[in-house]
Amino acid sequence: MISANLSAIFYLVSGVLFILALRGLSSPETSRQGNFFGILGMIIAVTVTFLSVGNFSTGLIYVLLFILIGGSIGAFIAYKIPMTAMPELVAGFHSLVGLAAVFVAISAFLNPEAFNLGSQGNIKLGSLIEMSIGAAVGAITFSGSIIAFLKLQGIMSGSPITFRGQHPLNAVILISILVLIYYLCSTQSSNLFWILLAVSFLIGFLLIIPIGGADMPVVISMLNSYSGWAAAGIGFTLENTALIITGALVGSSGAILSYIMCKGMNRSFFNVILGGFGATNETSATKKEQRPVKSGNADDAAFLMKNASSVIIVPGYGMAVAQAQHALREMVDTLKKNDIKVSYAIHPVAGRMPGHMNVLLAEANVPYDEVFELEEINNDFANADVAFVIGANDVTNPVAKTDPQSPIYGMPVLDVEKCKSVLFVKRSLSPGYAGIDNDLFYKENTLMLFADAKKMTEDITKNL
Amino acid sequence: MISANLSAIFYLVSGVLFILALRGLSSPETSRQGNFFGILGMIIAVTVTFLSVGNFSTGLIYVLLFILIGGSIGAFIAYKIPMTAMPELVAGFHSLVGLAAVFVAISAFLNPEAFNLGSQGNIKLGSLIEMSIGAAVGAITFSGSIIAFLKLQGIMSGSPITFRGQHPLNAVILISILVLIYYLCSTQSSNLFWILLAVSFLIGFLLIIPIGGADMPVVISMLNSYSGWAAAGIGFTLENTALIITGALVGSSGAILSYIMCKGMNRSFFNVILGGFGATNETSATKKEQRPVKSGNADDAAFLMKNASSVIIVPGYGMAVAQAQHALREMVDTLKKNDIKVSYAIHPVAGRMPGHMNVLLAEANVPYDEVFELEEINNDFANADVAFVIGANDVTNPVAKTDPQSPIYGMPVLDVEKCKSVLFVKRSLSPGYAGIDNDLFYKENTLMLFADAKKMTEDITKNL
Amino acid sequence: MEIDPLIFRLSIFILSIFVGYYVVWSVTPSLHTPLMSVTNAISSVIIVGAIIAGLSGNSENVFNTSSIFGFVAIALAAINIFGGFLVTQRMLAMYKKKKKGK
Amino acid sequence: MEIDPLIFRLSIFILSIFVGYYVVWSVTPSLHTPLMSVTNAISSVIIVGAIIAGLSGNSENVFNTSSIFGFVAIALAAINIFGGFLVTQRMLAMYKKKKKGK
Ligand SMILES: NC(=O)c1ccc[n+]([C@@H]2O[C@H](COP(=O)([O-])OP(=O)(O)OC[C@H]3O[C@@H](n4cnc5c(N)ncnc54)[C@H](OP(=O)(O)O)[C@@H]3O)[C@@H](O)[C@H]2O)c1
Ligand SMILES: NC(=O)c1ccc[n+]([C@@H]2O[C@H](COP(=O)([O-])OP(=O)(O)OC[C@H]3O[C@@H](n4cnc5c(N)ncnc54)[C@H](OP(=O)(O)O)[C@@H]3O)[C@@H](O)[C@H]2O)c1
Repeated sequence: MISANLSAIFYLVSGVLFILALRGLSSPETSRQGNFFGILGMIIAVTVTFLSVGNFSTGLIYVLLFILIGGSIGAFIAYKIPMTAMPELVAGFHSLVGLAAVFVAISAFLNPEAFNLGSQGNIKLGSLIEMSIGAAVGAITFSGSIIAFLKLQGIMSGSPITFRGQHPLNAVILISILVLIYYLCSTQSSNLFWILLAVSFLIGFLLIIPIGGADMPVVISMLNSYSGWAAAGIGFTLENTALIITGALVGSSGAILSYIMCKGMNRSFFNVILGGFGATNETSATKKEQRPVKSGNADDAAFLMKNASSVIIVPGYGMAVAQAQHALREMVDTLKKNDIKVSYAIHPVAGRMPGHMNVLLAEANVPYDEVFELEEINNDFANADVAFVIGANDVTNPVAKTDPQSPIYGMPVLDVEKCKSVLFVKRSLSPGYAGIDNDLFYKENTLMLFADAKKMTEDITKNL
Repeated sequence: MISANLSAIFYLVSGVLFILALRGLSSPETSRQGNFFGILGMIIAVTVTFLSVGNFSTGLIYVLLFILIGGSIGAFIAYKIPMTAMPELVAGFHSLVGLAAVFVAISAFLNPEAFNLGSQGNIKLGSLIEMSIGAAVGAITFSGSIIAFLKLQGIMSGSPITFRGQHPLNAVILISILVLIYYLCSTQSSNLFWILLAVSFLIGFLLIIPIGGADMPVVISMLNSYSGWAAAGIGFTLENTALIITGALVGSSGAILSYIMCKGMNRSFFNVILGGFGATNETSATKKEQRPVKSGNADDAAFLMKNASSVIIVPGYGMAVAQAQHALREMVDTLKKNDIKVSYAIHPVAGRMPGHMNVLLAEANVPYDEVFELEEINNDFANADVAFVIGANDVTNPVAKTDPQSPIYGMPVLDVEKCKSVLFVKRSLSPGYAGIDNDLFYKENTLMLFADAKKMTEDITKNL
Repeated sequence: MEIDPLIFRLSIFILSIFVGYYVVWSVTPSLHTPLMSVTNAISSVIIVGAIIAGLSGNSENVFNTSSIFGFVAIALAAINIFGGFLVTQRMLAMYKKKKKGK
Repeated sequence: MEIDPLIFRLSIFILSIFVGYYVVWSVTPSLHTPLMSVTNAISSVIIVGAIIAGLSGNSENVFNTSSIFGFVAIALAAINIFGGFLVTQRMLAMYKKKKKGK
């Protein structure tokens, strides 16, 4: 058993290592080293905990056993999961963090002596407050993430589930949670503790069902942030520096990512959270007029690109759906062999989660120095010959620049229309995530390539 | 008298306010608010200290009196000082922080009871270590800053003072400081304490004299960093969060600024600190051949600029010496009236301290959105008609790009030679800070304007 | 004159939020997906609480209600830790620079 | 099981270094001179130590060797505080955007 001082120092070290883990992500070169620091920090935290409890009874074997079981499941999932399923994976993992926080809070509540928090029915007030907040936030994170996971997996319909009086109901439940925490802390009653947990699970569920499937990424980041604050709350209870630091890091990270997404979509955070988005817009999507479009086939596309000197690829959510990233990479290789300059333009909210397109392109071995952010490349469209828009839609929609009535007005978009010609690979004229029509489809210099993204890309490569 | 807990919270608040003060400097718009936060943080820290000591004897009156005296002197200096004297001012102020740290350490050593550090001759070991480190670093900061101040003011010659065995002597003294601290902590002898202070003053002096006057900015930042670590050391002694946070902030700030400067000059930190720079290079400066130069007068310069459509101004140390910023601004106003596009290009180490040129231009009311950093503007020289280089030299020297032998090889420089014509305002052909000749003076498209920068600029304005 | 450790923890928490703010904003947008998975992994450091709970039984009685919750929490957190770090590793391994030879 | 406050202070110190690192790198280069003067001002928060020293005397005997050093330190730090903040203020007041009217 090591002293409290020594373990405090080691927890500090592991907190600092977690900071370095995130810091590593500031560039792809340092990112692997960063991940290594994260792993090291975790090993230190776990080892120190063993040493500071110092009770090497048979319990230890079970602890190791459960780590092994969990670890194998985790490792198995990590190796099997396809890159396109990242959003679901993250949601699923979040639910586990939430549940783990709940379980730790339950253990601490049932056996406060083990955690130095007083005795049962007589837990230190401060600890009880922190504990119940941690448990409630953890429970919300759990049930919310489960819904997000089901919606993203397609097991549950992505359309928002709304009913009358929804928001007042939620408000009442949220207030009742605060009241429960208050009474729990004054009575130390374990019944109230269980009720608190049940109600928290319920509200997590109710809060997320009205939010449309496509808004799930914002929800996931928000839940990520919650799970961070829950961890920090438990960290205060356990008086553990590593948990406090990590909780604050994760809390900020989730908050910043949801902020970035909301800004990228030009919507307010409350607009997302109050839900209903995606339902209301279906009307506007159906009332679209029948305007003439120019559509072409793989041959036309190949011809246009062969004669171009520079091509900019604009991938979007459809590329992820069709898993077209490898086919795309092959097409680009062929283009490059013909001395055509190719670059990729990534919109901050292309796809369904931050950095979604980057991961997929990286998976297909696209070097990251050919991939550019919106601000870096937006001026180059004017000088490029062909914009190859593959499965993207909203992120190119010029209505964001022109129509103040449009729901995406003010969102920055990629200026693909400035290219000499624009190729759109998608299966139909149907709108994207935001549910609004795209004027570009009907433009002079646009050629629609109606097909599955992967199939079309492969066909083009054959024709090049 | 307020409780230790409450004052700890307030010290935390004031530490956070200091963070926000520096954060405000991330853009000119938020900077004034930041400075306000800083002032607020200081007021909170001072007030809380009064309340937590709670001894409102006659001592209080004297404390206020001395704050008033010091404050008036400080305010007077702040209002009178010309902007061109900033480097000296900062050096002077640093010396005061260092001395204040020394005095606080002395008080704590003489009267440890007042600080809760044990009793005289029987000071807690940890506190004594922190205290003696704080005192030594403070003393070094003091005497070092004094030398820096004298060199910058010109009261002391700027040329490096070197003698044989200098580095070994310094090394011996530094080691003896460590030995002194060790014995001081084991014997608690006050004689050793005084000797430690004396030796620290001495080494501060000896460390700085071999460094050339022009290297003083790096030295100042380094001393800034030291003063931060000294403050943090005292903060540990006094168990004061505000001091610890501030010390760390100031320590990082100074270290980063010296790093930026060294990188901007493409020299290693050790190369600067070991000194002698500026002495060794005088030989290379004298051996320059007599090559023909084209020199002109104000009339020629005015003619060239009148016929230009875009002019880029490159200010340097000479502008500061000549106090030419206001005259320059007037010239630019006249140019702009003639529909000539004018921008300013600021090299990271132009002048003698980081941001030196920016402050001077701001003083002359140049809007900061006309002022560009090296990376932002370096590509524009190729499209500009005239580069007006006023008192700058090294920062334009193309030898940094071409000659691996040159002491400034690898330092990024402004590509003024890509302009159609280059005007150099300086008094002679003599080299700048780095002591090396500038090939640009002898180029086809260069016109030298030999005069004091202010006078020449005024003459040009008259001729426009 | 002793300061309550809670205040120190609060200081640590607040400073960590600052660090988190800066460190996350400095993450390059193309690595936002790995950021999500790695924060997932590190937030599972909550496993330290689960281990304390799991080890709270004594030699005769390893399983009590509290320690059972602890063991389940250990397994859940371990899924996340291994899953999170490994999937991040897998993603990061894919980010490559253009090969010089080409 | 009490943790030594020194360790908390160490944590605060280390986290503050991280914050300092990020906050200073995010300072725009054109404000580096004000940065130098404002760090100067805030590092004079060492005045809190000087005040404690200055107030250490009792009513009959305000001046003892220790408190005299305290008073001088107060004056020195005050020069810096007022001088540093005011000169920063003065500099910052000069940074202006192009007037819209022009
Ligand atoms: N990245 C984020 O973090 C994030 C988070 C939340 C929300 N969002 C939102 O998501 C949207 C992203 O924009 P986006 O341009 O990437 O996508 P999008 O606007 O949703 O459009 C995707 C397009 O891909 C097409 N598509 C679907 N499956 C395809 C397949 N198998 N083959 C070919 N095409 C296929 C669809 O058209 P067809 O049905 O006609 O094929 C659809 O129009 C934005 O509105 C953004 O606000 C993003
Ligand atoms: N900014 C920083 O933080 C910093 C810190 C440390 C070192 N440095 C160093 O300082 C140098 C800065 O480069 P720089 O180009 O700004 O300056 P510089 O290379 O030192 O050249 C300044 C030039 O100004 C001329 N000059 C002096 N007084 C003048 C007057 N009254 N009127 C007209 N011209 C006058 C001098 O030539 P005449 O004598 O012929 O007139 C001299 O060549 C770099 O080498 C850099 O490494 C900068």
